[in-house]
Amino acid sequence: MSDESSVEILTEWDIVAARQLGRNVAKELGFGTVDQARITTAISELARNIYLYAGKGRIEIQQLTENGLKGILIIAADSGPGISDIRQVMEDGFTTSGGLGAGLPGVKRLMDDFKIETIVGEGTDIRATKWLR
Amino acid sequence: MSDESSVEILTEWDIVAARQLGRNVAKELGFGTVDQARITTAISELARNIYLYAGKGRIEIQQLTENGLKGILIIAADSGPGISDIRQVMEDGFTTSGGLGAGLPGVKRLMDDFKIETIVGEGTDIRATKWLR
Amino acid sequence: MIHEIENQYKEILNEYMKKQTEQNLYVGQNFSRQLILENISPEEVISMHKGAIQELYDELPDVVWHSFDFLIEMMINYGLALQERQSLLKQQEELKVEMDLAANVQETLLKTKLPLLEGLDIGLLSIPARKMNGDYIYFVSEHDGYAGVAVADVIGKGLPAALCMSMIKFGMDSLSSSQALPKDVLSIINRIVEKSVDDSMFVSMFYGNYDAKKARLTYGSAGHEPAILYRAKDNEFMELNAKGLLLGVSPAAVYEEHAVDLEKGDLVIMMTDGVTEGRNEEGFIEREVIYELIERKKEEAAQVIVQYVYDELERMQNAQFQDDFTLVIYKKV
Amino acid sequence: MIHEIENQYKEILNEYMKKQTEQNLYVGQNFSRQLILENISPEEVISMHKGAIQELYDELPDVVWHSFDFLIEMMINYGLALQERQSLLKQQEELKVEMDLAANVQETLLKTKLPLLEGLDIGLLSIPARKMNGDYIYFVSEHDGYAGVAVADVIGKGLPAALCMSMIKFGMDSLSSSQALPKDVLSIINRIVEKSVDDSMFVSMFYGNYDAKKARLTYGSAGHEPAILYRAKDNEFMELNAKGLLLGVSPAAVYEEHAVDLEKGDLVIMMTDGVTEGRNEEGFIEREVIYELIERKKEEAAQVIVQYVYDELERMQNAQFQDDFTLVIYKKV
Ligand SMILES: [Mn+2]
Ligand SMILES: [Mn+2]
Ligand SMILES: [Mn+2]
Ligand SMILES: [Mn+2]
Repeated sequence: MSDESSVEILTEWDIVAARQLGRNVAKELGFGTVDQARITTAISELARNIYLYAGKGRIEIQQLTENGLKGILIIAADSGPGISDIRQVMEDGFTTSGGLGAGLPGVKRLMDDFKIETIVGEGTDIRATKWLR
Repeated sequence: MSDESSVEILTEWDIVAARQLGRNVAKELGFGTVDQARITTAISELARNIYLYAGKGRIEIQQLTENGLKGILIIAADSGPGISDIRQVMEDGFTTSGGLGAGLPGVKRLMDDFKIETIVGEGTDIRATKWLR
Repeated sequence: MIHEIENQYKEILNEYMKKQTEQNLYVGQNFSRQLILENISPEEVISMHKGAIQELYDELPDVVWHSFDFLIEMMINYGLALQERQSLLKQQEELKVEMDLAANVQETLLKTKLPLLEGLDIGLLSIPARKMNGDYIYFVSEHDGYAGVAVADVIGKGLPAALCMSMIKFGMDSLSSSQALPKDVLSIINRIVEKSVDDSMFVSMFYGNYDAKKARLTYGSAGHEPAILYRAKDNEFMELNAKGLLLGVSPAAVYEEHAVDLEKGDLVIMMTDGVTEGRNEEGFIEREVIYELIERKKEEAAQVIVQYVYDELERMQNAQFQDDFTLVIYKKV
Repeated sequence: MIHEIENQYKEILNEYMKKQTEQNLYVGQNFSRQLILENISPEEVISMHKGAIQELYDELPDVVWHSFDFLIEMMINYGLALQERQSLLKQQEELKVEMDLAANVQETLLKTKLPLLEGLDIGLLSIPARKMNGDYIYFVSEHDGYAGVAVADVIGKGLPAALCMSMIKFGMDSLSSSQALPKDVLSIINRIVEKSVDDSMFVSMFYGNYDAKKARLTYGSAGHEPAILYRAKDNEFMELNAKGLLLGVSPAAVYEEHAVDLEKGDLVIMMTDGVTEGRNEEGFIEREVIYELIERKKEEAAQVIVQYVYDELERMQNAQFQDDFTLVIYKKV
């Protein structure tokens, strides 16, 4: 079962809209304040990446139910330039020391599952899940 | 010019007494809340080291005035076993990962100046200063 | 500077206190990033926070201020841990520079010259999984119609492997005869490795010697991935097995030696286990998959085949090679 | 688990709220250490804090709770930075293991055998400043009454230097004559280094050849720290200079060669700049200081002198050697 909603990312204001959507869903699902803030931060990072590097894209939030567990799924999809060196962007210190924020390793840490598919010249699709414990 | 006072470290209660002495002097000198807490933490670490590794020793707190600057000097002296590998105890992660607390690198970071003299079998003398800005 | 940051903090907090919107939280969180970059520690954040709240709501009861003081004390150790992160990042950066330089030295040090032989087309590729390559190809040739090739894999990775390899290189250098027999080459290198390297390090090696006049490859193996022979005439693949212990296990190890005569279009495929032990999401990539890849390109130049096999295996594994990849193809033309 | 921690936090906080003593802060700060060890992030601390205050003082106005919510949001990025520290510490740990193994391989790889010569007492010590040694001593001897010794210093440290050294070792191995002349040895190694290593890496080397029958040391230097001769008869120290470019600078470099005849009690002191360029709090340690140290122990065995010089210099520098330290003493007995 999944319930879905999404936000197009075109301007910086859309980052805030995506955050708001994610926080609402997280709250509704019963996540506590800290987890709400973490989920929102992850969404913020992903939306910012789209805004900064792909120009436009979409953040989708889904409610998950699996084996009696509830969770939230963030999908960040764009048709931007893609990432040529995944190993590098997933490396600690690569993005943070450059001041770009938590970066993708940060998103991975904030959530429980993290998957990335990217093709250079075609775009990037990132899926991150957090389960309610 | 220097003003001095000291606490013998024999039991864990003496650690608290040394902290209190340091906090009073720091407050009196005009250090803010955060710096008071840092100075106190440094004293705490040094006193704990004495308590844990040397058995007994002394924490001395001095008020400093130098070139119009005011500061606080912590002296931690013991006649314990000394440190055989200074390089190792000053290494990041060596003490923290072992859960022993901030350790000597922590004290060095909390203060402005840090000096250590140690002779195996004779004891250790550590001096750490923080200046009021 | 600190004063300016405090003012900014107060302003951002004040906006949030007036209206608890997502927008105001977003601004706050972006600001927290800047604070981290400026090395503002968490205890300083709490202290700024307390100061700002005091200015905005000075009527709050004392318990609120005490509670913040307690938090400041709690955060001191967190601040220290963060400073440790800074110094660890710096160390990591320095080490990266050193590793790059070392990889560079290794490359120059271990470079080998492709032999030019009548009737033989050679393709090769060696790609490390990490910074330093633990696989090694070395050619021994003297323009006398013979060419030796060693394909080696050090068990273990990184620096220790790199050091071990430089030893093999100089060992091979000292042989300096392209007509040396595989079983002798393997014995000599075995004794060098056994003598010089501690017990935890082993090396697997395939050694082949090609005689251009006879179009004959004589080969031996020290516990190495078997080479593959592709017979163009029969359109068939077969393994070239030869018994022998890994180098460095025992100084008395002896090595088998076999020979095959090559015919036009035949391929000898030499490699390390990084080629055959790739995995995709479903598990190990079958040996047959590699045969199929080679067959598709068998008419092409040896270097084209080698590159094609690498590209396809890389695609199958999502560019995540777990081990160093080394592939050498001899094509009889 | 988290629940238990929350309860403990509440209790400790409650004590502090009742009475703001140093004792209660001490307990709180010790507890914060435990929190870090349990990977409790700062945002979780703020959240626990808020929860505890809410239970203790539920009558506080809403601004207080909003203020904590804002702090939680501010701390998320701090929490991430802390998690990064954890993974950096793990990486550092792994790397240390690798470095130890590499240092081990290097040691086995580069080991050299002390020559036994009539009338010559040899002492030596080589201590790296970091994990890997960038200095190198190598003896060439064949029990024929001659012994060559190379003392080398790779400009640069760590792995790249270690790799470069293994090259020198195998270069020296290939010479394999203990009667080779210093100027020839230096020329040959110079060409190897020049050919194999990139332009940023240079090596300084002293090469001495001792002829036991004549008690004569023939020596040359490739931009290396001059050796020192101590004349027992005159109780005097003098430098043994010989011109020559660093190894690896130019393939055409030529090297001077000189000779001295040793008499009973004479010392030849060969070393790297790590011995002479030590610094204490007042600046560089003067060359004369080293002469004095040697003189004090001149009657002792060569190894005793070497160890004494090291111990004294270590003491003067507070055990903080900036460079690798290598010292070899030949004593005519
Ligand atoms: Mn390997
Ligand atoms: Mn392998
Ligand atoms: Mn050096
Ligand atoms: Mn040096």
